[in-house]
Amino acid sequence: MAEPLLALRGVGAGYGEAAVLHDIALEVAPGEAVALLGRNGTGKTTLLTTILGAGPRLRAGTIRFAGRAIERLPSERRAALGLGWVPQERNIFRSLTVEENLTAVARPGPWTLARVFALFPRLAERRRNPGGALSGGEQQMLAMGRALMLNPRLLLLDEPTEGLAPVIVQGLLAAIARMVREEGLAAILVEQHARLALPVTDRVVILDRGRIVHAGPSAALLAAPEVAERHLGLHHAATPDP
Amino acid sequence: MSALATEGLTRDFGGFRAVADVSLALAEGARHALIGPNGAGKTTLVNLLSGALRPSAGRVLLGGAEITALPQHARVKRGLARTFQVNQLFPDLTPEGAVGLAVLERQGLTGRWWRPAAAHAAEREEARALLAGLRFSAAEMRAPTRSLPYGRQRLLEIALALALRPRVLLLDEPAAGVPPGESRAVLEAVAALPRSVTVLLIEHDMDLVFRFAERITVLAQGAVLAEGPPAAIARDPAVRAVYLGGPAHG
Amino acid sequence: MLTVLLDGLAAGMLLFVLSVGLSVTLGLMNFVNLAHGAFGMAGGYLCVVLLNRLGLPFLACLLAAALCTGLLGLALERLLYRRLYGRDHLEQVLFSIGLVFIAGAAVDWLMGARQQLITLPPWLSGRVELGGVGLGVYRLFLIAVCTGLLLALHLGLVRTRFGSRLRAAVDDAVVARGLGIPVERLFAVTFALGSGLAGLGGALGVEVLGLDPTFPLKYMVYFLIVVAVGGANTVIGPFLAAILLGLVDVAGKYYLPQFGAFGIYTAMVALLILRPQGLLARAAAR
Amino acid sequence: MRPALEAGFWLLALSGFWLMPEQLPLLGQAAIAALFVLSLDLLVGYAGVLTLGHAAFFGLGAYGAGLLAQQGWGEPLSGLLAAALLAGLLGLLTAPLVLRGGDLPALMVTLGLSLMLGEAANKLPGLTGGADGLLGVEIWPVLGLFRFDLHGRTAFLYALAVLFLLFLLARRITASPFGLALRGIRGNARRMPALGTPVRRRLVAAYALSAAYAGIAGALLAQTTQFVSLDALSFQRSAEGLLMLVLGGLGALYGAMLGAIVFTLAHHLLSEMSPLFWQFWIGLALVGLALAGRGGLLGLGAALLGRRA
Amino acid sequence: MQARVTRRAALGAGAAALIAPALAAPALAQGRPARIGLILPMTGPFASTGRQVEAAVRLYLRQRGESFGGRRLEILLRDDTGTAPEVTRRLAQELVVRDKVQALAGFGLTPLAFAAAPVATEAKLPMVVMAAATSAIVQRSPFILRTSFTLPQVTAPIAEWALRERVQTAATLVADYAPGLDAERVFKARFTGGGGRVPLELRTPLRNPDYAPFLQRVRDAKPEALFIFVPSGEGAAVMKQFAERGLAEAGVRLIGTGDVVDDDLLNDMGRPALGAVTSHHYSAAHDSPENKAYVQGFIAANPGMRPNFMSVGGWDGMQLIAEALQATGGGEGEALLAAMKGRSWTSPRGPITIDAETRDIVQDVYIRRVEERDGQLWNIEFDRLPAMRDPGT
Repeated sequence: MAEPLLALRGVGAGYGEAAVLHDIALEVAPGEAVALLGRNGTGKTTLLTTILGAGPRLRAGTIRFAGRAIERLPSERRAALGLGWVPQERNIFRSLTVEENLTAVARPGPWTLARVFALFPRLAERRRNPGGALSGGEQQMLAMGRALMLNPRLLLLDEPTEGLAPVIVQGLLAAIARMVREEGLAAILVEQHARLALPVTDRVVILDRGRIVHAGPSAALLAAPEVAERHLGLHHAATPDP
Repeated sequence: MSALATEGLTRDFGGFRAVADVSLALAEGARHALIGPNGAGKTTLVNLLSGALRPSAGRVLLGGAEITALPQHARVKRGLARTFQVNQLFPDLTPEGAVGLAVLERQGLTGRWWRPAAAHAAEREEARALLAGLRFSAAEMRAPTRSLPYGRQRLLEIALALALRPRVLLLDEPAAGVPPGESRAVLEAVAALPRSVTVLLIEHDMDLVFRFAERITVLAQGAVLAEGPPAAIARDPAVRAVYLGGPAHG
Repeated sequence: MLTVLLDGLAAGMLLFVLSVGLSVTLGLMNFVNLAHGAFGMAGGYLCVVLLNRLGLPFLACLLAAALCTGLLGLALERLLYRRLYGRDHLEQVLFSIGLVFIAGAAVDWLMGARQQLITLPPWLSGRVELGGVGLGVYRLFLIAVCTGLLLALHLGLVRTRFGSRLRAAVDDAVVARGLGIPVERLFAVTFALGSGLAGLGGALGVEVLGLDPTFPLKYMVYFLIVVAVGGANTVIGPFLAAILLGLVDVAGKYYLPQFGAFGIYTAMVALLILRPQGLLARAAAR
Repeated sequence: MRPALEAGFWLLALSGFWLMPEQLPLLGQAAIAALFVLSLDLLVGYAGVLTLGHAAFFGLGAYGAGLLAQQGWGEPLSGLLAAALLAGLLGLLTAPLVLRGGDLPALMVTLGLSLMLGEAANKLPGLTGGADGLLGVEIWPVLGLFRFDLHGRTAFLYALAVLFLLFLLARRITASPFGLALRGIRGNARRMPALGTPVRRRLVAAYALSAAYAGIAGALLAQTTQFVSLDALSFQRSAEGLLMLVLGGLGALYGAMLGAIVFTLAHHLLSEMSPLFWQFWIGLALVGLALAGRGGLLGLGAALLGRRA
Repeated sequence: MQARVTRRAALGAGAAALIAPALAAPALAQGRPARIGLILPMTGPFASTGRQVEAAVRLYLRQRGESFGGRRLEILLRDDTGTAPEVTRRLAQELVVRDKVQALAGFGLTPLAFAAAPVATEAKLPMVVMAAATSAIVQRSPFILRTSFTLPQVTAPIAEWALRERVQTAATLVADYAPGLDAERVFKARFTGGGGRVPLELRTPLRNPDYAPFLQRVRDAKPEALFIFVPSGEGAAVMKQFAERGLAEAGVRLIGTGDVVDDDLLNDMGRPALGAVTSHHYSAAHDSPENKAYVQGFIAANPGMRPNFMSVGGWDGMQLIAEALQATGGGEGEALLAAMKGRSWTSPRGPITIDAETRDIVQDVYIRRVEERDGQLWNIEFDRLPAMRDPGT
């Protein structure tokens, strides 16, 4: 394999004085989908926003993307290099219409307004509505579509299925899988639900208390539920502090 | 009689129901944990209990007496204290000064404007003793809060609440953001809380929850999903679904 | 009656053009720029110089005043303002008041302390009778120009990609940046636009508001009222506030001259107590 | 080291009486400005409440003391007391309006209230003399002994003594549990209610206290110049006070006084050297200081000392 | 450019002031420079008043030499910003105590003069008011003399002129402060006393005025004439609104004191000002050799400025001080004051006298109309009321 699309080495990050991530090493190859799992509060969102440079403070380590060091770039420059972000809270621009939400961030590339509308017909129906007036599911679709309009090389998806009805979840995951397989997009998918994430990803990384505690092929983890249970389950033997 | 109870507590933000009809009851001296996925309404619930937010419907009772309409500071005076998920400290004060302030406040002295705070020796001594009990060194007690490592600041967050000698204590993710090397002291402090204090622990860290709590309430989408002893919660299929997605394996 | 209404409208419109830039600065970058009036003053003096000394046509002077102050705003933003983003509000006050002092002294040194006057072209002076009501031509011109500007601003904000990117940045700057919107550059351009508008307002206002080196301090309170009452980061809010201010001011002077400026101040305090976040503030989302 | 510095500060201030006997009117007004900024510091620096209308209290104190003297009671100390009570009462009454919203509403409401008061004074020429100012203010000798003289000796010593006493009181108050609670509120307003502090009540008290201080400063000005004009209530005075406070450094009593003194002296010196363009140099200094951003002169001084040490 | 010159001059004066005491023989008044503390608003909203007075003072010294009665005149210029009476008072105190001046001069606005008056009394120094125009000023101290004018003095003539012109109704519009109220009171008393009627009295705020609504009310009231007093600098705004509202077409005549048609700004006011009839003590167009020389010298020294009624206050104030010094051979204090009282001379404005009793100025007041001459606007005098006193009190 050639140089990975994204490479993190020894990354530590946090907010102000608080440390959240410790010594993270992570690589994502072009066209690869990685599931990022872990219980609540273990730093999954922080890891995504650290890659993007949107909020957390990098305390240590380097981040390379598309062949260049990006850890010192402002987040809009990183986005411009090909990072597409679906934030956890969706963060739809409330005072923009659906269509404006999409066009405001658009960059040239295969993903156009027409294609996004074709992917999410519901958005086309509501194209003139303000973003603040959408239902949760519609907001999630819009957040997806908005990230695609950046024509990214790597999608950062932060719990895109959160709070959605099961039918929609299935449709959304199918769409993600299709994009990764057919468009050659890479993706990092943050999920609380391993069962949903594993089937649509190639590899899986599990975080616990800011550290990577497991990394391997998704299929293997799917086949070994006790490993998932150990890292993600509600109750397990307490690991002593290092 | 419950030390802390809610009846049908509900809070709406615009059209969004963040907390939906939550009824809780904490017995005197309880070790109770509140867990739930992101966005389940945990923080809103804490704010409703402490008085930072007013409920849209429902009641809050402290030791059997209704406190729903009381402002935050009046609830504290009745024995309800809290810590914050994100540190709410005084960056320019020393730990000794900050805890001293809390002690003075508990005794209703912060309206006094003549005798210097430093001359209130008993209160100062109490603050020092409390900090010493949390293994603060003398130097740390007198350094500006902003200069302390995060783990110490997290401890101070708890110390401020303890200085109020609460009957009920709401601990909002006490170990959040603490680097591994510093977390032990925080966990010890939580474990060492006197039995006379009723504790509601809001936490992500399952280790801590299962080690500490005698009862657990699981919140999902603003409503109570399950409540019971830890073992039952760990087995509860609905809870597992929330945490792992889909029906549990096996 | 109609005349009073029209006068109030014209005064309010002018105030709007002068202060709308400030509301963007405050709303988008959370920057308290008390020196905003200095850009209005710069525009006014530019207009006077071009008109009186070089004899350019009035409209050309207006345009030049707007363009030059816009460029001045851009330069100052890149050189100085940028360094104070995210700082304490009081430091920003210190900085921008300092700028006001410098600007006042510099203008005094270049142009002297006296009132500057311009002579309007004949087609803008005098009055017209409409249905028995006499209306000043220049006030009508002011209303027309400012209405045009309001529409342009509103459409620019609503219809253009620049506008939607700007609104996105105001809605949520962190996410906007994370999605590749260059918020800083956007702001620099917006700052320049706001300064240019203030310059235009200053040029338009020479005839009505007067012009001397104390201009920025003299009208600072009015700008602040417009922004505070109108609420930051919309166009319509400050517009309504400015019109309200203009109408209350003019009507107060016409009908109750013995109460002076009392009406305005009372209205402002009452409005702020009832709606601390401004006229059109949404219910707090967070 | 600290007590020595403090003693040095006050001795230096007092020695102005002998070192600059011809500049006493200036030094007296610097002392009054220092008291005004001290009052602002109690509110802005300690309690964290922003205001753009503090001149309302200054002016009320000035007019109160001035009117008292004009009506025939020229005893200065009781004049100060009356001014303090009057201004403090106004502070108590208006505090609930000011403490409703956030920073910007507070700024604008205080500004609006002070403008209203100024307009009221302007529109009541029968009482205040309107735009011409209050004439016929005759102040009796201080303690029945010291006449206000042309050289400004009495005025300087009187203003300095009042400043010193009120500084001591302010220091006492800021070191008290009440003062500690104010610092707590400014340091973290979210935490204070969780400690059981009735934040509003504390802030109202701080507001009234600060108002009373400003009233005394105004009364001092009225008594030492034996004249009161609308300028005492002006927006410029509020803004200039805030400027001096930020210049000196917030939340430190010496910073407040230092800012007032440095600004007053620099203003005087520059305007004497360049009566037309002194504003330029003041502006330049302010911009430079803001860009340096070290928390005012006090912070800048500490940073310089720190680098050397 | 010009500003740079005056600044350098001011710095020079300051430097001289620092060196001078070392050279002086303390016992001998003779030969020691006579210092004049000149307190004026040089910045802020009333800066143009200060600039005019200062320019005239400097012109006087340049044209008439600097030594009088064996003493060199030294000017110490101070800026009181025009808005802060306590600063004026402090500056006066300092000039007396530290700089040991022989006279105080300047004073742009009434409250500022009021605030400084006790200093003059206590220091027993002449205080020459060169600009402020409220009647009551000279009564605040027995040491105050005035070389400007009083509003009642220049207001009464226009009321009488209006009556002669058979104007029967006149509205008044004045700025809401002491000089404005003076003007309103005197105009109304004279005009109604002569059989006229004042149907509408308006007062405009001193700060941030917008004259449109007021003039609209005048138009709705339809008087035959409108009497206006506003501070110089505001005149243009009134004129423009007067024209824009079409008051002239509605049959309203604009009359007032000369403040509204300030000579320095008149040219920029343009056509709206044409035909305005005002009464005042000075016009730059006054036809006399003294004035021709004065105007010429003034414009030459201050390009871009034209001397106005404020400037002659400064010029004559210097004349008063210089003559008194000459007469007393460099005298000081009460002797100097005594020499000032009752003095008469021919000023650029015409013959004037400083009344020995009231210490106020007695001067001719002219009725003028704005006309165009050689492409410029001037206040052309067409009637004169000789030796007017302040009638206000």
